[in-house]
Amino acid sequence: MLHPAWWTIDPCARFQLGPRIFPGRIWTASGCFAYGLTGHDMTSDDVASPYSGLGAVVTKTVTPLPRSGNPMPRLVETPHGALNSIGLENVGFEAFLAEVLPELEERGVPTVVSLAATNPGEFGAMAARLQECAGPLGCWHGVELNLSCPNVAEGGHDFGKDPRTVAQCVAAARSHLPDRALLAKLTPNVADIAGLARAAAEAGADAVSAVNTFVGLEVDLATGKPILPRRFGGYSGPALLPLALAKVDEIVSRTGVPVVGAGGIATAEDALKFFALGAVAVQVGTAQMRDPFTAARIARDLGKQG
Amino acid sequence: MLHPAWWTIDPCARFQLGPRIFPGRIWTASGCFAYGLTGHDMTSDDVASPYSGLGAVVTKTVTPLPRSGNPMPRLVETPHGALNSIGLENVGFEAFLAEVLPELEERGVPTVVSLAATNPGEFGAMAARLQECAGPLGCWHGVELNLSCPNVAEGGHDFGKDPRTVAQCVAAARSHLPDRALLAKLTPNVADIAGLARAAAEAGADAVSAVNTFVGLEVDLATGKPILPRRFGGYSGPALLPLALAKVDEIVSRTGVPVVGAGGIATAEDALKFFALGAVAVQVGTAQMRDPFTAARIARDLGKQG
Amino acid sequence: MNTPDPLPGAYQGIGRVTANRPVSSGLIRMDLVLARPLDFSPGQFAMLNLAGPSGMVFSRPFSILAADGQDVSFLYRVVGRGTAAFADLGPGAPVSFLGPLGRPFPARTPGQRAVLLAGGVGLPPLHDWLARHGRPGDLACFGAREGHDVPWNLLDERWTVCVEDPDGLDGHPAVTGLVTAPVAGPELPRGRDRILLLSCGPRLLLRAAADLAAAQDWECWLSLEEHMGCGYGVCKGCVVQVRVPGIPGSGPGSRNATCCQEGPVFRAEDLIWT
Amino acid sequence: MNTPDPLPGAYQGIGRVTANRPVSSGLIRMDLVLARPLDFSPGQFAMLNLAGPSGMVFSRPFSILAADGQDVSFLYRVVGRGTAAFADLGPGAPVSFLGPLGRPFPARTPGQRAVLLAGGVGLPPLHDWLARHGRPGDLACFGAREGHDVPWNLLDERWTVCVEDPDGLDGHPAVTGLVTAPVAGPELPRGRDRILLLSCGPRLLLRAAADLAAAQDWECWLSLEEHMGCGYGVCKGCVVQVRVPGIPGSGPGSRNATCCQEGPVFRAEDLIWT
Ligand SMILES: Cc1cc2nc3c(=O)[nH]c(=O)nc-3n(C[C@H](O)[C@H](O)[C@H](O)COP(=O)(O)OP(=O)(O)OC[C@H]3O[C@@H](n4cnc5c(N)ncnc54)[C@H](O)[C@@H]3O)c2cc1C
Ligand SMILES: Cc1cc2nc3c(=O)[nH]c(=O)nc-3n(C[C@H](O)[C@H](O)[C@H](O)COP(=O)(O)OP(=O)(O)OC[C@H]3O[C@@H](n4cnc5c(N)ncnc54)[C@H](O)[C@@H]3O)c2cc1C
Ligand SMILES: Cc1cc2nc3c(=O)[nH]c(=O)nc-3n(C[C@H](O)[C@H](O)[C@H](O)COP(=O)(O)O)c2cc1C
Ligand SMILES: Cc1cc2nc3c(=O)[nH]c(=O)nc-3n(C[C@H](O)[C@H](O)[C@H](O)COP(=O)(O)O)c2cc1C
Ligand code: FES
Ligand code: FES
Repeated sequence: MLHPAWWTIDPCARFQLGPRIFPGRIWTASGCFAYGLTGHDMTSDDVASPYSGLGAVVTKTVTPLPRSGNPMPRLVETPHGALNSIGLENVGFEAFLAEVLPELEERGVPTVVSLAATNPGEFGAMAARLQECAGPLGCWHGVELNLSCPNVAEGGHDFGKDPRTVAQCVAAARSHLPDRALLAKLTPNVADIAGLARAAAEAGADAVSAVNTFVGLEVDLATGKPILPRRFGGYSGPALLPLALAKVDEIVSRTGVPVVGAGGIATAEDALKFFALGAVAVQVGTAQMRDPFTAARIARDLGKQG
Repeated sequence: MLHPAWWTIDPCARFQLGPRIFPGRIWTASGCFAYGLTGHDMTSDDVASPYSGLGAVVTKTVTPLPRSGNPMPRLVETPHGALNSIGLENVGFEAFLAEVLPELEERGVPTVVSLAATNPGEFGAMAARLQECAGPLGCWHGVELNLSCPNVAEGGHDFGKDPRTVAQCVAAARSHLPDRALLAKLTPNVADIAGLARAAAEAGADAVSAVNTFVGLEVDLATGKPILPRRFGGYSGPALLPLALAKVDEIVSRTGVPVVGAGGIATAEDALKFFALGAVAVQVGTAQMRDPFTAARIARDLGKQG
Repeated sequence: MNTPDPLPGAYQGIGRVTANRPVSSGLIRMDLVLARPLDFSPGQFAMLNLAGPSGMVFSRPFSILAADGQDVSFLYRVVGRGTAAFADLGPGAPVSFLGPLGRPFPARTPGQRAVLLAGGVGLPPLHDWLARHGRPGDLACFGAREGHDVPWNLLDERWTVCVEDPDGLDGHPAVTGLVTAPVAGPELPRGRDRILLLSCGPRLLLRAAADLAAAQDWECWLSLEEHMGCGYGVCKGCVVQVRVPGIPGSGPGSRNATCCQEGPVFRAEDLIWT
Repeated sequence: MNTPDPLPGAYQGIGRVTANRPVSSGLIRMDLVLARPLDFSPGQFAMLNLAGPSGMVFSRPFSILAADGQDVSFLYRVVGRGTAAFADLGPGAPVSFLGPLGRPFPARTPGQRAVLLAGGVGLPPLHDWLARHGRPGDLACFGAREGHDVPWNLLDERWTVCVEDPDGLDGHPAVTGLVTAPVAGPELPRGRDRILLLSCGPRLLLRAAADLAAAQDWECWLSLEEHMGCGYGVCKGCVVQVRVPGIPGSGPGSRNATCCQEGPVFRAEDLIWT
C-alpha cells in the first residue's frame, strides 16, 4: 500500500538538485524544526533519530539582523490547521553563521539555509557571505529564499507576489552560489503561482518550494476581535493539503520547474501525493511540530527499506 | 456564550441590503441547497423546517443554457473539506424562470438568484429578463453574480479575477435591476480580493459574497492521478474557515464594501466570527449538504429568541 | 404498482446506538433508536454521520435494513474512515440520521415471481423486500466470498446462500458459485410479466443482473452506489446517466439523474453504464 | 544546586491508558504505560495527543505528576477540545507522548525551607517536588475553589488545603482563603537563603507569589503556562519576555525565552510580566 505500483523512487536515496547531491527527498520545512533540534536529544521506539533518512533540514529563516518576532499570541491552533504569526524570530545572519551553521555541520545535519531579506541586494549580500564563510562545509547543500513570509510588516508580504522581484532576488543570490542548490520559496497567495515559478527558474533557481502558508485569520469569540495582534497569520497544517497539491500541480504541469512540495504533509500517503504530481522532494512543516519524528517516519515508510 | 457581549444584531430580523429588505442574515450558499428543497419534505426534532429563520436561499447558479456539468467523479471528500467539480449542472435560465422561480415564490422561500455567464452582455440580458419575468415576485430579493466558479472551462476561472471584468458584469446587471439587491460573488484565488470588491461596489453592487471555493486537488493514491477528471476542483468546508475570514476581513477593513461571508460555516460560532469582522450576512454551503437544518439551526441559535 | 412512490418526508435527528455488533466476519449490524418512529420502503437509505463537530464532512449513505417504531437497523462493512468510526461506536453513542431517502424497490405486479440477488452489503433492501413482499416461489439469493462472511442469523430458509469458496460454512447449507448461479438454470420463465428481478450489491453483480434480465426479458430494478455529498438531491454530486426518450426525429438521448433522489433504485433499462 | 539541570533526552512514543478517572469534581487523573521507563524531574512536562490522524494539530502540554518505571501519570481539567477528547479515553487507548520536556523546579540549597503554592491543575510538579525533596518545616499549600474540587486522595497531611468557599469539605480539614493565605502571616523568615518559594497555577497566583517573594526577598521559581505549538523549542510560539543583564552603559534589556525549553519554570525575577 505504501508503495503503489506507480511509485518507483527511493526518497532516501541520493538525488541531484541543481549543482548539488542531496541525501534524500524528505525534508523538514523552514520554521517548524528550528535549526534542527537544539538542546534536546530525542528517542523513539521505532526510528533511531528525528534525522534518520532525512534529505535536508531547512533552517528557520534568518534575516540580516536578529529579530524578536511579533507580539504574543503568535501561534493559534484551529480545528484543521494552525495560524502563525511568529514574525521571523531569529538569531540574525551573523550569529547563524558563527554559531548555528558550524554546529549543524558538526552534527552532520544536511542543511538548506532559509534566508529572508527586504530587497535583492540584501539577498545577494547574504549569499555572498554564506559562500565565503561556509563554502567548505559539506552538510550545507543549498539556500532557500523565503520570498513569501506573510508575517513581516516591512514588505515581506507583497514582496514575493511580483515575478520581477522574485527574479531579481534569485538572480542576486545565484551569482554568489555556484555550487549549492538554490530554491525560491513561493507564496500561494497569488492568482498565478506558475508565473512566479517560471520567473524564479529563469533567474537561475534550481527549484521552487511550494507552498508557504496561506493568509488566514481566527476570531476570538469572547472579544469579537482577531486572536493574532496583527490580525492575519499564516495558515498551515492538514487543511492545506488539497490547496498545496493544486499549487504544486499548477507549477509542475504549466512550467516543468522542479518543485519541492510542502503543505499539510503529516503521513507517507500525504507525501506520496506530492510525488505523484511530480514533486522532486517534500517538506514536513506543522506535523513536525506535533511529533519530531514525523519526517523520519515518512522517510522510513517510503524508503526502499520501508 | 452564543450571544457574546459585542453581539447585538438579530440575524433573524429584517435588514436592508441595497434597495431590498431581506428577512434575515443567515443564508444558504449557492450550489449547496439546490433551488431549495425540491421533492423532499424535511422534519427534525428541534427546528420546524430547513427554512426556519433563513434570510435567503441562494439558488444553484443558472447559466443561459442548460448544463449537464462535468464528468464523474465530481465531488470528493477530503479529511477536512470537500472538493467539487460539479461544473454548474443546471436546468438553464429559461427553465429556471418558467418552473423554479415561480415554485420558490409559491413556497414563500426568500430567494437570491445566482447567475453565471461568459460575458457582461449575457449577464445584462439575464438580469433584464429576470426583471421582466419575475419583477412582481415578492420572494425574489436579489441576484448574486457568480464571477468565480473555478469549474467551468470556458472562461469561468480567470473571468472573475480581473477587476475590470467584474465591474463590467456588475454594471451590466445593475442597469436592469433597480429594486433588487445585487451581489457579486468573488473568487478567493487572487492576490487582491479587496480590489475585486472595490470594483464591484463602484460598478453598482450592493454587496459582495466572499468566498467561493479555493482551487484544490486530490490525488488517488492507487493511480497516482488526480481524482477529479479535470484535476482541479473547488475546495470548501471546515478547512476554509480561517482563509475565508481573512478574505472577508481584507475586504471589510480595506474597502468598507458590505460583505456576505461564506466559507466553512457549520455552527453558530463559525457564523459569529464572520459577523465579528463586519459581515452583513453569511451563507452556509458544504455544511448544509451534511444536514439540511444547519442554516436554520444557526439562525435559531443566533436569533434573539435563541 | 411499478411506478416508484413519491418521496416521503425525511427526518433529521440524532439516533442513539443500541447495538453495534458483527453478524459475520465482514459485516456489522448497527441498531439505532430515533426520537420518533420511522416509516420506510425497502431500498431507501439514510445518511449517517458522527454527531457534532467530529463528524465527517459528508454523511455516509446506508440502506435501511429494518425499522420498527423508533428502532432502525443497518448492516455495514468497514471500508474507510467513516465506517471505521462507526464501528467504534458503543451503546448510547449519538449518530446523526437523515432519512429515509431515495426511491425504493417496487413491489411486484400480480403474476410476477421475484428474483432477488443480493451481494454482501447489498443485502439490507432485499432482506426487507422479502420480509414484506415475499411469496412462495420467489428466489432470494445472497452471495458472499466464503462462509464466515455470511450473516447466517439474518437469513432464514427462504434465502439461498452462495459462496465462491466453500470454506467456513461450518455445516450451513450453501451453493458454491456466484450469487447469479441459482438463476442461470433454465427453470425460470422468460418475460417481464413473469419475473421481477431486483438486485443490490457490487457493480459486477448489477451488470450481470442487467444482462440476465435483458436476455430473459425480465423486469429488472437495480440499486446503485454512488459517492454522495448530500443524499437529498441538492449537490448534484451523485449523478448517473439515464436514457431519455428521443425527441421525434432524433435518436434517444441521455440525461443526468441523481442517484440519491431519482435512485438509488433504477430500472435496469434506463441505465447507461459507463 | 539552583541552576537548572541540562535538558535530558526526550522520548516520543505511544502510551496506553491504564486509568483515566476523576479524582475530584474538576480534576481527572490519567495514567499511561509507556514502552520504556521514564525519568523526569518535577516541573517537567510532556506533550500529549490522540494517536493517529484524529489527533489535534498541536499536542497539549501537561506537567508530569509522577512516573514509576514505564508508568506515568497526569492530572488535568477539561477546558477545551483536547482535554475533552482525553477525558473520553478508556483503558488501552493509545496516546501520543513526547517528554519529558522543559526545565524542572530546582532543588533547595542547604538551609532553605520550601514554600510550595499550587493552584488547581498546578499541583503535579509541586506534588512530585514535595515527594522527592520535602522536609519537615516545609509549607505546601494547595488551593481550590471549594471542597469538591480538592483531590483529597493525592494530598497527604503535609499539604495544607485552602478553599475559597468552605462548602463541600465533607469533614476534610482546610483553611478558608486563597492559597497564599497560610504564607501571609509573619512566621516565615525573610531572605533568599532562608525560603525557596515554588509556585504553579493560575497567573494571578504566580503574580501574587512573585510579589510575596519580592517583598520578603525569597528565592522564587514559577512554572508558566503558555500555549505551545511544539513543546520542544523549535516553533517559537511560546515565548515569554525575560530580563537580560544590561550592556555596560545602557540599562537592562529583555529577550524572548521559550516557555517550553528555557521554561516552563523560570526564576521570578527574570520574568517581565505583560
Ligand atoms: C444508496 C446507498 C446505500 C448503501 N448501503 C450500504 C449498506 O447498507 N451497507 C454498507 O456497508 N454500505 C452501503 N453503501 C456504501 C457505503 O455508503 C460506503 O461503504 C461508505 O460511504 C464508505 O464510507 P467510508 O468513510 O468508510 O469510506 P471512505 O472510502 O473513507 O469514504 C470516502 C468517501 O467515499 C464515499 N464512498 C466510499 N465508498 C462508497 C460506496 N461504496 N458507495 C458510496 N459512497 C462511497 C463515502 O461516502 C465518502 O464520501 C451504500 C451506498 C449507497 C450509495
Ligand atoms: C508547561 C505546562 C504544563 C501544564 N500542565 C497542566 C496540567 O498538569 N494539567 C492541566 O490540566 N493543564 C495543564 N496545562 C494546561 C494545558 O496544557 C491546557 O489546559 C490544555 O492545553 C488545553 O487544551 P484543550 O484542547 O482542552 O483546550 P483548547 O482551549 O481547546 O486548546 C486550544 C489551544 O490552546 C492551548 N491552551 C489552552 N489552554 C491552555 C493553557 N492553560 N496552557 C497552555 N496552552 C493552552 C492548547 O494547548 C491548544 O493549543 C499545562 C500547560 C503548560 C504550558
Ligand atoms: C510556526 C511556523 C513557522 C514558520 N516559519 C517559517 C519560516 O521561518 N520560513 C518559511 O519559509 N516558512 C515558515 N513556515 C512555513 C512552513 O515552512 C511551511 O511552508 C508551511 O507551514 C506549510 O507546510 P505545513 O502545512 O507542513 O506546515 C512556518 C510555518 C509554521 C507553522
Ligand atoms: C457541491 C458544491 C457546489 C457549489 N456550487 C456553486 C454554484 O453553483 N455557484 C456558486 O456561486 N458557488 C457554488 N459553490 C460554492 C459555495 O456556494 C460556497 O461559496 C463555498 O462552498 C464555500 O462555502 P462552504 O465552505 O460553506 O461550502 C458550490 C460548493 C459546493 C460544495
Ligand atoms: S448526493 Fe447530493 S444530489 Fe445526490
Ligand atoms: S512551543 Fe514551540 S518553541 Fe515552545
